[in-house]
Amino acid sequence: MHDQWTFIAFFLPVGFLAAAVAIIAGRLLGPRKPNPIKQSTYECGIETVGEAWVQFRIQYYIFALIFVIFDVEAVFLFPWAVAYNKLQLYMVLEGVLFILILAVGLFYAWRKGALEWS
Amino acid sequence: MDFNFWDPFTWIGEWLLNLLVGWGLAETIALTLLRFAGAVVLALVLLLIGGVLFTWLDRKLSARIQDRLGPNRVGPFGLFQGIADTLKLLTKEDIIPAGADKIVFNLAPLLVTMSVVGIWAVVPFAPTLIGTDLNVGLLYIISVGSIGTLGIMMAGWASNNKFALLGAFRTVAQMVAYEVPMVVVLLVPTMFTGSMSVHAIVEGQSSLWYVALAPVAALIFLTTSIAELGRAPFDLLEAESELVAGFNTEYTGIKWGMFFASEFLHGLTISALTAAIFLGGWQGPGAEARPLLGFVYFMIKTMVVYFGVTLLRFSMPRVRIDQLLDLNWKFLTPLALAAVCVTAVAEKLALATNWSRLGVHIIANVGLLILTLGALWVRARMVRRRFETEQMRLAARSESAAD
Amino acid sequence: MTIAQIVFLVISATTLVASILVVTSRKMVHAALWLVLSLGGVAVLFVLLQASFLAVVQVVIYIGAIAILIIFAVMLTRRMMYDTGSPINRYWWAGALAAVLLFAGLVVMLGQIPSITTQASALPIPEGELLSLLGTALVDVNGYMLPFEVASVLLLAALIGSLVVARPMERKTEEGDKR
Amino acid sequence: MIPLSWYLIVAAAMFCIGIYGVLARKNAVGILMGIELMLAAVILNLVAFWRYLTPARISGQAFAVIVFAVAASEAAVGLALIISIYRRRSTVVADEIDILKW
Repeated sequence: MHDQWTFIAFFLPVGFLAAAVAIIAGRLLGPRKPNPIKQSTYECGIETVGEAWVQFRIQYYIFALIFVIFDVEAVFLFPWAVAYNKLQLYMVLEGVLFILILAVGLFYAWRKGALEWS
Repeated sequence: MDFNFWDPFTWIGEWLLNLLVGWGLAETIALTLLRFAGAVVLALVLLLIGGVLFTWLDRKLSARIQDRLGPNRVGPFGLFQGIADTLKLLTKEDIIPAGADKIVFNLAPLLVTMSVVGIWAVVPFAPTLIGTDLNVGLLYIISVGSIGTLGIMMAGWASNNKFALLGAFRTVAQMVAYEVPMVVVLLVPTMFTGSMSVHAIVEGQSSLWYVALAPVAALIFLTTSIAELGRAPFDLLEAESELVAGFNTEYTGIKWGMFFASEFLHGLTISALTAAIFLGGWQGPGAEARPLLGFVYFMIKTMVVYFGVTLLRFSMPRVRIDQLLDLNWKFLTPLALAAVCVTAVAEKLALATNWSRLGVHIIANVGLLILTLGALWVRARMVRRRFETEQMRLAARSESAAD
Repeated sequence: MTIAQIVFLVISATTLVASILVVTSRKMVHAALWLVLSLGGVAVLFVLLQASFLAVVQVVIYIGAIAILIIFAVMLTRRMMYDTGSPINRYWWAGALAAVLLFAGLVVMLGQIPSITTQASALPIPEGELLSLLGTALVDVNGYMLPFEVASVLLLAALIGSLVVARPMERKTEEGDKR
Repeated sequence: MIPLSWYLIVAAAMFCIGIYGVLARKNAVGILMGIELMLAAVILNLVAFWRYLTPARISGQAFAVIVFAVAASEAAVGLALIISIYRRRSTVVADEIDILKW
């Protein structure tokens, strides 16, 4: 088991560091002549009005919310799917029931218009 | 071990291991070193392919589809265009906008690159060539992908730019939304194989590819992957007419190149994953005994999927964000949930009744499709009727107002 | 010291430092990012404990989902971002005291458990089987069938509850939809 | 190798840091982050006990999975409450949310 993860313990940092090396190389190779206009925030040529960190619509949060719930649901179901071949019929139906209960939530969100973008 | 032309991977591994042990290293240390070397080689090859070769291939393909020539100046067929571009990006000035959060700003492209490269650790290239056979492979793919989502969020936030932040919000909303049907649909191959290991999933397809058993699931997986990737028709984050450039507006030089290269590599990644999970990976006639042949099969399948995705990309108009989210929440997610339920029942039915497994699944999938189309038809009629009554009411009101 | 011990110490030190930064950072987005690092460290500890399923679940749920949710919430409640005042309230010393006392008490109590110095024995079941055992246990009548189904009801309740709470008051759009 | 006590101490320390966050933070989202830390520490404890004391039984992992569901639900509902309060009162400072004190 640990053998399986040693590769990943090497692989992820290597992917990270390779990118970091490229960025450092870019830093060294590229010119550096900063000036205020160059460093100003890009706004299609129009002067920035107010801070960049404006408030956002609630809809983003709602989607993230539904996502979290369904993500957890899927994670619950993965062990069930792995054990699928060893399960009796009623156990499989329990997993289906689990999905159906969550589907009620999706249906509710749909009916309440929480899935609309506008 | 003798050199076996059909299995060079095992041979090279054994040879290197023997060499290291011959130098007096303990076997475990030698193995660890080999793993490290393998990780470095795989990561570098991927970054090179993603950054250099695939940018060229993609531009060439797109040019052909659009009846252009594409890059043809640097090297034969413009093959070295990617290298030239990389050099150009490396020598560009690295601008960090004023007011940006420097550390987070620099960290974001690294995380995005890492997340795309990291997926390849569990992709089986050939029966004897795989980074690591993780027994939670599918969830590992999802989890590494979610680090990329975080990286995009960080990029948008750290730029201190409205466009970047708005782009990041949109991208993240899109990515997390499409992750739901994707994760759900991955339950189907897990059920068939009884394991989450990608290697085991490929081995489980020796007689039948899962695309035959679960065509609906395969289609959903491919669609959601393209959406996660943010390619056309789901390329809202690069919607030039609406957003400046999305979350990477403020990035310049090689840091922007990182996002670019990881997007190309991600395109290859989803093709490889689709090929491995649903199209049998390296499976093919004679592949069990000849790993090199398996590697070739895997590459062919990956390229076929990649070509299909590219063709789709250049022949579809961009969807609107509300259509994009509707497609996900009101179509793909319910369909994915239904597909899992139907498959779970159908597989047990096939086992219990001794009917043909393929037949049961095909019938189940076709039934599901017919039901879906029926539901779509009913809904379309409903929407249309509502629209018509609305129109009629409006017309009546304007008439009475005219009176 | 074995390699496993060194890895453990490095990871747990990172985790704890990141946790401290979570509760002390002034900017909430930074706190959220430190939370990601801290929870990622816990995921690595799960790998060391040979619970790779829980490790990936930790990353998927905590980093991929909850952290994103928290960042979205921070962005939505943005006015705090300019708050350059102290991130801690008047009674922070009481909190610190409670935390230190609790930690001391826990350590003393832990010292009295006889099995505290147990070394891990080899896993009796291979890890792949472990997962399918877990899957069976979750839907078994004699296992965790009830908690499993209750969890789905809990998730449903959380979904409906938070939708009701978070949605804006005006409901013009759905009125049109329902007609 | 690593004895059980190391894991327990790390989990206890994380739990206490979480408690400090809950008690001392002004920002309600910060308080929630403290709670997440505490829950993560609990899961770590469960998994460590499972690995060291009852590796042959699956209960520890099953508990941990269920705590994950609880953590996600708690975050979803808690953040929804905070956002809802923020829209009415324009504040996320927990001390200023005192509408129940009338």
